[in-house]
Amino acid sequence: MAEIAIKGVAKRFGGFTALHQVDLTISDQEFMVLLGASGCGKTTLLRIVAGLERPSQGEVWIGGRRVDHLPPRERGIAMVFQNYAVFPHLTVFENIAFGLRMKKLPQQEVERRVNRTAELMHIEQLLKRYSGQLSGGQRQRVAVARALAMEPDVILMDEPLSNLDALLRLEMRAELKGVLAASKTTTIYVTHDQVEAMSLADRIAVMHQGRIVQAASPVEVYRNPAARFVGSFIGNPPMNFIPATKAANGSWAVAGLTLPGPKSDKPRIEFAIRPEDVDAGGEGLHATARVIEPLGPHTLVTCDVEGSLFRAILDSNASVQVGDHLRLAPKLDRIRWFDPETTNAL
Amino acid sequence: MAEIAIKGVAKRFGGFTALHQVDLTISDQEFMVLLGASGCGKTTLLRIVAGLERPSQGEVWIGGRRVDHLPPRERGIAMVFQNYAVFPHLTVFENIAFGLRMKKLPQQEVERRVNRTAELMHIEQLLKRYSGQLSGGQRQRVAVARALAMEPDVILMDEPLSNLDALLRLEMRAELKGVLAASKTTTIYVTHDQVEAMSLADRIAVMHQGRIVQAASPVEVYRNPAARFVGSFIGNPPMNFIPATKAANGSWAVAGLTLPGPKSDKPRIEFAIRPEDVDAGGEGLHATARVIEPLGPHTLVTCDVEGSLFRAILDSNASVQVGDHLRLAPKLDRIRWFDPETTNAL
Amino acid sequence: QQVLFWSTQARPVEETQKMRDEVLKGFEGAVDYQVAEDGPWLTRLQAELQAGSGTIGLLGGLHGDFSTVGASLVDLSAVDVGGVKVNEAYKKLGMLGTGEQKYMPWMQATYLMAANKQALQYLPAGTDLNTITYDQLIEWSKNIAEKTGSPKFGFPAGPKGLKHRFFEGFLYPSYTGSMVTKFRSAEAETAWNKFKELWQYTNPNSTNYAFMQEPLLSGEVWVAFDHVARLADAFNKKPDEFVAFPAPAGPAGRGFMPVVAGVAIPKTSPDQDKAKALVAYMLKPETQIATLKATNFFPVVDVKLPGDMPASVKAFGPAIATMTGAPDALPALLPMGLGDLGGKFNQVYTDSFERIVLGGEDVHGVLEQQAAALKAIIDQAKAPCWAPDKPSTGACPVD
Amino acid sequence: MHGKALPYLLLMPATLFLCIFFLYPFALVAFEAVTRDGAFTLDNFRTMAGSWKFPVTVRNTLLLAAIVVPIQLTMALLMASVVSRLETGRSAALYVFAIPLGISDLAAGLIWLAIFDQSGFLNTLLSSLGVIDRPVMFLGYQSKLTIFIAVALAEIWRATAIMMVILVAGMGLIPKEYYEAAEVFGASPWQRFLRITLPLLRPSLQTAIILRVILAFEVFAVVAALGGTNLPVLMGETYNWQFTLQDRNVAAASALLILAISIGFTLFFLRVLRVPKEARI
Amino acid sequence: MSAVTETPVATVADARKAGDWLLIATALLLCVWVLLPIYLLIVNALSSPDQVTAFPKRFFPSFDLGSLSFFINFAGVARALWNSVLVATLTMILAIGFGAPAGYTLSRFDFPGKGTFRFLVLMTRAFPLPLLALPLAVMFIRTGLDDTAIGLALVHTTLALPFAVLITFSLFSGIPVELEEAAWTLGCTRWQAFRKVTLPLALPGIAASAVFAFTISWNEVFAAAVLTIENRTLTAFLLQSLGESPLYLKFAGGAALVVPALIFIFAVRKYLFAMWGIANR
Ligand SMILES: Nc1ncnc2c1ncn2[C@@H]1O[C@H](COP(=O)(O)OP(=O)(O)OP(=O)(O)O)[C@@H](O)[C@H]1O
Ligand SMILES: Nc1ncnc2c1ncn2[C@@H]1O[C@H](COP(=O)(O)OP(=O)(O)OP(=O)(O)O)[C@@H](O)[C@H]1O
Ligand SMILES: [Mg+2]
Ligand SMILES: [Mg+2]
Repeated sequence: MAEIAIKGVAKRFGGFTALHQVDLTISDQEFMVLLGASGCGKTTLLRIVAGLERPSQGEVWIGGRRVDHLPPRERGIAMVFQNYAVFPHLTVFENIAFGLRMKKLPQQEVERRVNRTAELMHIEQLLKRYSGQLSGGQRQRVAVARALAMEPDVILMDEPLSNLDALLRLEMRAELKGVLAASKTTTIYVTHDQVEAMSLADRIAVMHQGRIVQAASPVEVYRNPAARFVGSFIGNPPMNFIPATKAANGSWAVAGLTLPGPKSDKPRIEFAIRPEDVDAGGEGLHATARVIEPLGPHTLVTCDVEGSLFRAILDSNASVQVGDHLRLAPKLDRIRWFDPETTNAL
Repeated sequence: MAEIAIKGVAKRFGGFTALHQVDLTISDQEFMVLLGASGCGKTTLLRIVAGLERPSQGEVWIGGRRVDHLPPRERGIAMVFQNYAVFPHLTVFENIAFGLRMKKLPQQEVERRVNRTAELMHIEQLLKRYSGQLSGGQRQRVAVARALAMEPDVILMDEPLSNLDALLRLEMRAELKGVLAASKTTTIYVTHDQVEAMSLADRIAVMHQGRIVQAASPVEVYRNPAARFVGSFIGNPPMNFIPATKAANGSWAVAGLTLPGPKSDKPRIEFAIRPEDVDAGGEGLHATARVIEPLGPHTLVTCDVEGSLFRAILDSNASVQVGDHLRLAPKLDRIRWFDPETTNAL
Repeated sequence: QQVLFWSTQARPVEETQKMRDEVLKGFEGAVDYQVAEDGPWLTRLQAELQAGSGTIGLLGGLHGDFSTVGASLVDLSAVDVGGVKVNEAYKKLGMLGTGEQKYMPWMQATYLMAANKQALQYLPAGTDLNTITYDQLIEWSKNIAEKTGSPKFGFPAGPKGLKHRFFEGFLYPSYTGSMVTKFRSAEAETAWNKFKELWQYTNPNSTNYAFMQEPLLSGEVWVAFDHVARLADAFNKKPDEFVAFPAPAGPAGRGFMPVVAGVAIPKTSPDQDKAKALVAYMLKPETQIATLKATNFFPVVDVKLPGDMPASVKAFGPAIATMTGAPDALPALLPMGLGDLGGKFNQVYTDSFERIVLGGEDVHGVLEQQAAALKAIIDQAKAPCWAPDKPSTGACPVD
Repeated sequence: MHGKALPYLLLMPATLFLCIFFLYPFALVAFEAVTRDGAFTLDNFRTMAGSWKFPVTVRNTLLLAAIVVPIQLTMALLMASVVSRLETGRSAALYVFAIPLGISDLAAGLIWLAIFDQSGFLNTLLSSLGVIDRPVMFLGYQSKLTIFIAVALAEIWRATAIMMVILVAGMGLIPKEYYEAAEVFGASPWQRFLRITLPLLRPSLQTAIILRVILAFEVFAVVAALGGTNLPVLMGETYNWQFTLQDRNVAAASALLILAISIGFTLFFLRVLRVPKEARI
Repeated sequence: MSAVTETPVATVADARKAGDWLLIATALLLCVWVLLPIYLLIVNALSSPDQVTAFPKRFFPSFDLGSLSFFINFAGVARALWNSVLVATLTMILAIGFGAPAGYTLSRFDFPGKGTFRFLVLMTRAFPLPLLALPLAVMFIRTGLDDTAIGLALVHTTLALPFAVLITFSLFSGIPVELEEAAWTLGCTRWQAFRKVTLPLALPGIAASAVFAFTISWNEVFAAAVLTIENRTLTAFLLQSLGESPLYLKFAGGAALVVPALIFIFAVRKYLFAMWGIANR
């Protein structure tokens, strides 16, 4: 049982507030991914959970115990640091074995676990090297292996795969998911890779400027962003936003189209759609193609819609030229609406 | 004029050979992306170009001058380090200004450049902080800003955006491309993000175990991998490979299909296709769906084709269930063939 | 151009200061009086001699300090002392066994006993301080130790203490009538055993004492033996509390040894004439009296001491007179003709002390071994005997 | 880059300096050690070793070093840890701990003499506490043990600061992240000290220990002040040979012995505390 | 919140507090250990001669300035003080100037002869200086360096140089090469990179070796006594004659020497911490 509850946690560094009142509960064995812009407070939050930083206020509970004042080693956690923190004076083997030795496991068990996790991370041939003799990605994998070998109740990973190539990353991701599920570990995982987030997460918590804006399942976050920020942040390229003006009650004018929408008193709200949720041709938004980027199977077309930037992912077959005038038809069930003032979904 | 020529460069660390005979020419103002698995030697190659490491053999030329024996500062380069190397005793401002002060630029010019690059990297509000007070992504941006502010002839970037969130990354990427093009800088850029590679690169050099396997335009590398490794490494998910047996001269049997292919004496070669280059339905490879992963607009279906793993990216509309039997029709013009022994393209 | 007076004497800061302010002020040319410990003193001198040029104008030191560098000293026999009569015995010592006046006697001192008046009540019956013997001293110390509960005899056995002179010039002559020849005689063994006996009633802190005036003042020690200059402070500070008296007598007599300090001019002296003038100045009666006041070293020339002397001088004068004039007086001379082996000669006595008294080794055995060392030194130096040993032809024998 | 020449160029000033001001005079002295009256001989060493004090001297010196240095190391580490952990008053504490640096061995000997002397502060304190009724002689020749303890205390007091400052500077350079990682992986403060601080501090430890050990073989002034001749040490004997006995040859031999012992220990610590090249930060 | 969960939180908070108290208590204890003897020295220095040798003693000074003023009024004290400061400062500059490049070289380069150099440097410190004084003095007299501040500083530098080399070596070893490399790619020469990046980070170490150099020179007596006559340093001036002086003067002299050194350490103490908290990230 290692449920994590973060209750009203805030963190100030001098005058700067890195976290405002964060509340988040991660159920036992859940895989929670933290997403957010650079500098939004992800690492800070992890460090607070780990006990490396004291919250300025609020409480942290792990497995039903209040742990605010416990030192990290008594919290039953392991952590992968954003900058690895691989011990320079120890070999890879000893780095991975570090936590196990602290637990005073028998040598045999230590070796077994080290070998297993090293294999998992594809660093079994590096066990005798020192950190100075490793490449960035190799160092990162050592950091991950070190945390996995602990088989902790809770594992905190801060961008653990950021320095790996796509292929390895894909593999590691699958392995991680498998291992963590098998060992019933509760996980908080920071990543900036949305594919990774989507494919790993049970839930995604989106952070913005020290606040958690939405915490929900990947599909929910993707499809139903709770706030404009979530939509703009998640999805690559992100959601498109176009101002909409009231046409009638529950009906809004958007870039030459009139679309059914929420009932609201406001004269102007925001229309939002994901780039892949438009089709070229037919009844659609009036757009002028500005930049065409082939992305393999698809083509990313950046257009100008009523003076705002609008990105559409079109099938590569649709041969679009820069300067072309396009009609981009939104899929109706994928349209979202936001309040421009509160920036919340309507 | 800052053409970079790497001629027969090799690097050994004790008994370990990190680079074997690398030859690569990067034309003036070209944006070259280095791609390769973790530990394949990318950083080592950059460090040799920068002059931080001496090649065990071979020559490095920059702008028509042989520079092997020149110290880094006489090579007209700037570099972004994989783990940032932001000076801990200087503020962000002074970090960015560091190189400019070395050049003895007037204070006004220093401020102008620092402010400009800081803005570009969205760190203008952090100028007074020390590196210890920055988040990982912020530190990384300082490292990039520091190199950009130098306006060097050649810039070497080692995974400069790896710790940034997708949105910022997208933005930075665009800004980088713009700035570097405007300043006519020759760039070598290491990344593990293929989208980044594709969208930034004039040419991509794919490295594998200390060798350059292919150096060509992004589309070429994607569409026409010169070796099996390139196909398997590039593309996310990567290319699929299925053994093909000779059916007739120039015609090969692949998982129940007979396809036209190269003329070869070999009895068995390899059929390869990218996941997005198959369509569900019709005349196709016999496959059984094993894992279904929704990826927003598309669905990644991992199947079993004749006992090998096969990934297909299908339209989300095609509603596939685990265990379904599928026919996956390859787009004929996208099929590639590899020699299983040399692993080179046929 | 002032004359640099490089000296091992009058090192305690107050004395140094007095030397400068009171003794040397009167010299026509300026004098820079600098003191140094023996190590730096000698090192500096040797360096100047080796380099062949120097800044030291005049050297001040004990007899022993000069013995190493005798060859590099200017002959002072021609110095015009202006009719002052200098002690002839000391002048002879100053020739260091050569025909030249290597150093000129400058001042003299000796060792005395001092006692806190509180100690007098424990004096064994029938003991006169002026004729005290070693046995009486032992008994007295024993009395004090037993009555007060702590040993209160003091002896400067610290690293900077002058203990070797006590054995050479006091203990040995008093018991054996000899310093060298009877080094391992039965009488010598008796002497050491007596001393061991005395040591039982000696303040154990003695091995840390360089000079006795402080333990006397602090009351740690009630009865002490030391160099007069190193007792003076006690008398000057508390004139009414202490008495001074002669060194004790043994079966062979009342052995005592003078200490002679001299001045010499190294061959590298930058201005020898001026230095010689300073030598003459040092021997002037007024200077000698000023020196006595400053350092508690007595004149080496015939002078009449005025009445305004410090308490220490007033106390020491009669005691010294009593000692030297005693019927059983047995003066011992400073070692002569040893050259640079003087240090090793002293070490023989100190080592014997440390081994026998501190280390508790067998007296006979130690003396056998040390005698061999002593013989080696004497033989190497080919030094003939000096008082109280009878003159010898060739190296002084160690029986 | 000046390539291979650069390191030599950088070492040039120090090397030249040491050659002129150390190596040249040293060679002259060393020559004296192995000659007598111009002829090569080992007599000087024999004379030195033959002196009855010699075994005691060597024993005392080694024993003193063996007891003082480990205690100092421990205390220096303790001080450095305290200093690096303190949040308020850190610089005041550092200053206080560093104070003995400014105190010469002569002065340190004096200070401790004032404490241990028969009329010293320790006796006053003990008697006012009623532990003793008359002053105890701590430094008498019979109480070699208390002399030894007093000398050891004085040495510890005086020379711990040297190690402490080196270690403090070294600790300041250990990145915090390693402590955090160790903490997360279950290391208690003590284990962090053992497994992170100590190994990462190795270069500084090496320096501190070597310098301290070398200096420990040269103790003299403090010993002389507190123990007189009751605790003869090598350096004191060297002095004795040189200045009291005026035998420069034997003194030189004795100095060479100190050098040899120091070199032996130095090599030992260089080996034991070596940081493999690849394991450096 | 239930009482059940409240308790452990409280105990842990207590434990932490206890840890803090332990830290503070340790710090205080160590401070007392260092300061008490100095305090006693000051008590003695400020007491009248009688009180210095009295038993039982008082633990508070009587503020009798007699002994101290004896020194202060010594002719030439001011000049000797100036000489001391001059020599110590020169020593500091020379030791760091020669030592730091050597320390840097040892930490950054691998080259043949490295071991030999390190060894030579250590040897310097392991050989008793008093024996070297004679050849040095001869050399100085011949070259005219005799009795000059710079001459003495040169000798003191031989004493301080090993410290400077070894301390800077261990400190430079703790600074990641990568930071320097970054500086090179930003247009620095090796020297500039050293000055702008490594040096500021190594400042505590440099400060440490500067303190050593200073105090070594400040407290050195023997060479000072042999090599200076007109230009005596305070130490030679005072300590030379302290050996046979009465205790109360010894203490006063000791205090007169200690105080300037304390002021110096106080002045540089902040450099010992210069980069703390910034460098350790
Ligand atoms: N000092 C060294 N000693 C031994 N091997 C080394 C050393 N430095 C690097 N290597 C090895 O050389 C290979 C190439 O390293 P390099 O840092 O160039 O990899 P990379 O391509 O940058 O990898 P990554 O993407 O993980 O950063 C790696 O396998 C690494 O382990
Ligand atoms: N010691 C500090 N002093 C002041 N500000 C700090 C300090 N540490 C972090 N911050 C600020 O707090 C904010 C949150 O930092 P944090 O490291 O949690 O970001 P992050 O979400 O992990 O970002 P990234 O993805 O770039 O690593 C940042 O804006 C950072 O600048
Ligand atoms: Mg972070
Ligand atoms: Mg790399």
